[in-house]
Amino acid sequence: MLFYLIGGWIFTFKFSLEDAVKELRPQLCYQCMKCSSGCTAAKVVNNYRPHEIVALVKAGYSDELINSDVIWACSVCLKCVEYCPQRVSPFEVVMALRNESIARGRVPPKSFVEMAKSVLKVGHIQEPMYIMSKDFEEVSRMELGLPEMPKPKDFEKFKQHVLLVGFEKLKEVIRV
Amino acid sequence: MKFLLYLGCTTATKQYGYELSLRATLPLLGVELEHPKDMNCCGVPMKGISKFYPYYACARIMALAESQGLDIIAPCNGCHLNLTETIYKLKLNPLLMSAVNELLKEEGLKYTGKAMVYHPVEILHDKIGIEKITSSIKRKLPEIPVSSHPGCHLIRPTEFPRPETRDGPLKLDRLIEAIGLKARDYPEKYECCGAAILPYSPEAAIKTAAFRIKRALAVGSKAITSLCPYCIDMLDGKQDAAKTITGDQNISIPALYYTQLLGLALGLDEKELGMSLNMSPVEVLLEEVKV
Amino acid sequence: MNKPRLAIIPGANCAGCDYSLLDLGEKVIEVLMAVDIAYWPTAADLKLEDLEKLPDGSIDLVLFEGAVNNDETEEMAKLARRKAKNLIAFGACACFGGIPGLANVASKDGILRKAYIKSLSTVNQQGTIPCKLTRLDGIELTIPEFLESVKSLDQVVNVDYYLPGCPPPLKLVAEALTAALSGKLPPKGTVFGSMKSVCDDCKRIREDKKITEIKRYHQLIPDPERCLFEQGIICMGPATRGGCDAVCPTVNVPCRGCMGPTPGSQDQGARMLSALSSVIGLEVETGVSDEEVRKLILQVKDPLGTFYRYSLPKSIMRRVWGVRE
Amino acid sequence: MVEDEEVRIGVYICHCGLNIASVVDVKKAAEEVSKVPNVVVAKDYQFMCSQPGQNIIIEDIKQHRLNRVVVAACSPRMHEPTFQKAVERGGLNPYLFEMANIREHCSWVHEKEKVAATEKAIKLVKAAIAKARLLKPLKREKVNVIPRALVIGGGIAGIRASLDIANAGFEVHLVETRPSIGGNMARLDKTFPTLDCSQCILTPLMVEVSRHPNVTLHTYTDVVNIDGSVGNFKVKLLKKPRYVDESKCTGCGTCITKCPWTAPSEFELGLGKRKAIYFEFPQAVPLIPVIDPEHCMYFQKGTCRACEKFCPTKAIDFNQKPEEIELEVGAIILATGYSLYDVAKAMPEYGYRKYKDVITGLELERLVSATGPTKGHIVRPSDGKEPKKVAIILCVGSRDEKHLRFCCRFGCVAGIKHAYYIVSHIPDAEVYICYRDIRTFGKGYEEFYERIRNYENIKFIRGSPMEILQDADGSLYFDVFDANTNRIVTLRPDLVVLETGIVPHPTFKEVAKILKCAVGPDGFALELHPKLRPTETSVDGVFLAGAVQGPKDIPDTVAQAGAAASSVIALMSKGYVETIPYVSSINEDLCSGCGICQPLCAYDAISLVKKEDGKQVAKVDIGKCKGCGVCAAACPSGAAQQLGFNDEQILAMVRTLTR
Repeated sequence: MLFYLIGGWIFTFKFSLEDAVKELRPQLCYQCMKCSSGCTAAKVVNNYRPHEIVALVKAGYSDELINSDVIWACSVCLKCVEYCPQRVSPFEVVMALRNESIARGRVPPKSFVEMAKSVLKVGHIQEPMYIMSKDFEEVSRMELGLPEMPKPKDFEKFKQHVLLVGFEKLKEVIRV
Repeated sequence: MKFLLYLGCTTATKQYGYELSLRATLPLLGVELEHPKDMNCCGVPMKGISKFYPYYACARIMALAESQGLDIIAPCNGCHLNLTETIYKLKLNPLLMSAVNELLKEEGLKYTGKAMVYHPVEILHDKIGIEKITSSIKRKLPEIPVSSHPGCHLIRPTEFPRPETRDGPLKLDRLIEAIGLKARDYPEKYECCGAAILPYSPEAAIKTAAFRIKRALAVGSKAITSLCPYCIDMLDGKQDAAKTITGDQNISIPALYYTQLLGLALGLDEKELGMSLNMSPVEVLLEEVKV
Repeated sequence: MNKPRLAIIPGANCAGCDYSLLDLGEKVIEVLMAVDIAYWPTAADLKLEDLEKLPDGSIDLVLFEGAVNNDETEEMAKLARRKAKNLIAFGACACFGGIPGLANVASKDGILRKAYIKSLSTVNQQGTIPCKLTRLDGIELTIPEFLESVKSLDQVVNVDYYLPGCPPPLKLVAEALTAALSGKLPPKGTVFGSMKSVCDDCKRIREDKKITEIKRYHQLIPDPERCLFEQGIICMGPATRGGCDAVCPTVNVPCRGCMGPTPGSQDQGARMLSALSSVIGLEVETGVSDEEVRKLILQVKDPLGTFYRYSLPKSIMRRVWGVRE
Repeated sequence: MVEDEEVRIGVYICHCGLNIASVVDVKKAAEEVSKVPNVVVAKDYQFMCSQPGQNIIIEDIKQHRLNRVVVAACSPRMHEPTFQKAVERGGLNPYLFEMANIREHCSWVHEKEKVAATEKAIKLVKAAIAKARLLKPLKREKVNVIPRALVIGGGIAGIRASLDIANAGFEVHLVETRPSIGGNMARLDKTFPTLDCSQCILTPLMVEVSRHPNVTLHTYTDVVNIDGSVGNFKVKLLKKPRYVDESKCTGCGTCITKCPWTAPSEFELGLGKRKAIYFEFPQAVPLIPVIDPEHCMYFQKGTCRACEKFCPTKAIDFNQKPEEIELEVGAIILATGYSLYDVAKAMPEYGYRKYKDVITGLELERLVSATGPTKGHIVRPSDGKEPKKVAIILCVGSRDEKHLRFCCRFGCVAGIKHAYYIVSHIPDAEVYICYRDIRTFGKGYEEFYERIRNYENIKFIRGSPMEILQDADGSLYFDVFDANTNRIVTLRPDLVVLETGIVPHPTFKEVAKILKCAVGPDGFALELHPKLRPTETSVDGVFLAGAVQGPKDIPDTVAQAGAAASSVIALMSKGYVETIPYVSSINEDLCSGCGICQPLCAYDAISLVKKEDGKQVAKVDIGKCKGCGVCAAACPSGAAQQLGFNDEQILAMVRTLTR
């Protein structure tokens, strides 16, 4: 739940899974399998089936998904968004499930944690790296003559806001 | 034409070749790039963690551009989509707009919807134009078949205005032909490179990239080009890994940024274009191009 | 003393109606010669006591100008009714509430606070608001108190005739005065003006009413021959009583509705709104998304001031209390 | 006149058995309303609609000299006509009657609040009384019906409807935009589920309709304009030039064999070729060729004239001009049919038109047809080889929020039939049907499905592919998730058949615009009631037959054509129609001719006319007016009023209810 103060009014945004998913109307899905037929991730990740995820949400088995890692397999290619004949958009359903899983204090796969940590540390998903060139030379931005990577100026404020818009729960879990 | 260069995370932290070639080529075509002092991540990979973080992050980026009175070039497909989506959704939803601005106010920023966002493909094709490019190049590159990989987010979703559509010829293909190369279609060019599966399962992601490379090789392409740091990261940087995982030693194709090819046509040195940072066998292509 | 007695009594008005009388030009002298002025604060040096002294029903013709907005104007309206043989609601404000009637969008408190405390140019740290009775150095001062809502004259007292317009068109003023002075007044309740709408007077060519975009007056130079409404400018002509000779549309200015609703309609603004909603861009009604409809609606800037500029107190919409200040 | 009389109202409150009386205190209600001014008598009765109930009204009218009647009972939709007739029998104008609905609007919805329901019922009755006071007598008018019908569209629906009307003894004009009648059904090879030869059952009807003495055939003709209203439509047709004199041509076909120029055939959907002078198809009716000026060398370059030279009857006439035909008809049947959804443009992911070996179901019908471009051999359009592996994809564009929301109603069975075509022509072929749901609802369809399921080489895959791709060697491939086996299958078919969705034929849009008849959100014609009045349109005297109303298979199309024809016959046998009295009327003293109402009228009933003084006013054609009230709502000056529902009457009701 989030509070915003706008012109003296307090607005409350509740992000419960039910609300998020209702908007996406998974109940309209008639299981045409188009999403699973074209899904990038489904072809390489064995148990990732967008139509099945929508069906499970529709049938009320969201908890199963929230507690499993499979929802983090989506490749964000947006093909299901584009071609779903009922505008259900399995991608958005998966994102809502991911959000809910974070809200319930579950830890996402390690790489996501790393990225989130980095956002809270430098404002980006990772810090500038040393890159190995073809000649086995390690180069950095500076050595290539590139200007320094910009960071949020008022970092404390930025971090505070990031936590406010949804990283709060994650912070407790990953203990930054 | 002056734009604020919003690099995003991938380009700025490891895909230095893209940044170098952008900074080298665009000014030659009359585009001035301003380097921002203050920037943050656009939030694409964080969408799963919080629905609202990308709105805040993108609104912050747009507000920063607005405070400088500039439009943004976002060279990353993901950033470009997320920024466009945020602009679109904030304009539709005044409540969201005011909520986001309430946060920005504390940082002395405000987004009103004035600043716009462009992808390099739009800048090159729509703003600069094919004609200007053909007249500016120093030498035409030989007619080598090259496949373009526009990347998912450049064409999808059609819900928001996207730079490319799969209905007609791609702008990227026209740009390839503009510098003398031959655009070669391959069946999976509208597919995903698999970058976003990387955090979940690197193996699955690399397999996906390997599929694409194999298809491009099958139609006889001599190189793959794109304007997305994620796509090139997968198609260029992961070729060795793909060989190991799939056991197919034939996976080897030069993969590089279109701006790097453009730079060659504009007579720039390969070093300036950061081509030594490409992991794929670009030297094979370079040799053919130089002849 | 055989001359008919005439009184002109002001309510909440801007005195524009008075000027319209003077627009009679030299004829005004004839009129003045023909009548005995009983009260006309703008032009004659007569006091209120003079009027009060006259017996009830002794004034042949009373023109009441302006809306009724405070207890003083309410008192004046009642006085006018008592003294008058024939009472004419003179001008748009007296007839329908007029411009002062737009105050009805806010509450009395809201208006006072806005005017005396919250407006940007006001410095009023104590937050003083005018009130009926003030004691100052032992002296009691009274000022009129605002009514909760602004009313038209006929919402306070019975009215015999209506002469709308802002200001009333000269032609109709002359018609009314001539009728009154010659004793040939029409049946009570008559509205001076035409039975048809302004469009009947308007000479512009009307072809096909299909509006896809509403334009504000500064956004285009209208074609002087064609109907303004068809060009996308909201012209209140179709919903407004004629009789003014369509002077505004004739000089390329859209009608703003000062003559009030036509005889066949109950509510001028609602009529215009339904007419507009019928012709605007919704030709193919299916397939127009809510978003597109919203966009169309948002094109109308200041809907209240457009559709109810002169007739808010008389509209069938009742005011809502305690809305935004 | 009633207006001068004192208003004397009789109020009758119905118990409706216990439907009303168990909730509303009817005795109290009757007592309450009897106190209302002008109410002379107020009664309650068990069943007002019964004969004794109606007799109470009739007798009271005489006894109490009533001149207005109010009945509080069920919905006016149910019994208003009943009571209006009773009032008429009592000697009053039937429109001096008003009904208050205290069943649906009160007792049925307030079962548990009896006291409040009684109060509400009283209010509703009082409102009806308030309106009744202001009622004025209205009258209906009779309009004669011209005993001649126009049928637009010469497909199976149009042919069937024309024959039915003609057989009843009325004159019919059948208009078809193509050079031959026959429509889409003529393209089919076989019809499911019986696998009858489509041509064999259609051509006899085509010949019959062309020879019927009561039918006039207008082929290669467009409808340009339709004016007037039910009973009296004035129709303007435009006959396109064939450049062949119909009276001289014998249909020998010599011109066609001699013509040296070719073009893609429209009838064969571009799969085959035709000459520049051509028959639409070999069994065309009428069997008269047409010259296509776009591909004819004489029209393009001024030379050739081979057809003219060889024609034995000298029927070629290069100087033919478009010909206007004017008709007066009493009723119209729309049978414009359907065309396929433009999948090439709307769904590029399936690669139709981009890849040669992706075809539509209708194209397969032509490939299978013995008279088709391949003489009945199923071959791949790309290389002319026999396909050994065929994928049939159902629901292409249909049941899709982004394309067509509705089910095309024949795609499933057509797909099954197409699978049968393939295995019967190429016994060793493998067929994959990718389906979402198989809908075999028609008579005998499920049995047909069962029969096809028996084939070992026809495999059903439950799942839709997202896209079809072409490999480097030109072969097609796609992935499809099969829910039955729960795995992703990669198919490499030689031929892909898309069972596409359908849309109304483009001519319908123009005809609908001319007629101003209602069009549904899906673009098909909107019927008056989906269940009870499926053949009628919003325009009186215009009826629907076949796929113009919505997707249909052949049995349904023929059934509806028969229904539409019988509606037309009923109208013409009666000989006249009565107009509804609740029409709009314009008070000319108030109308200033602003013209807002005119473009709004959905039935084209309002026109602007100039009066003697040069001022324009609106005028209502009561023959066309349906009493929808849009003009009355839009009229900014209150000049337009709907008779029987004018502002005064409605506001009197509102005032009573809000008091």
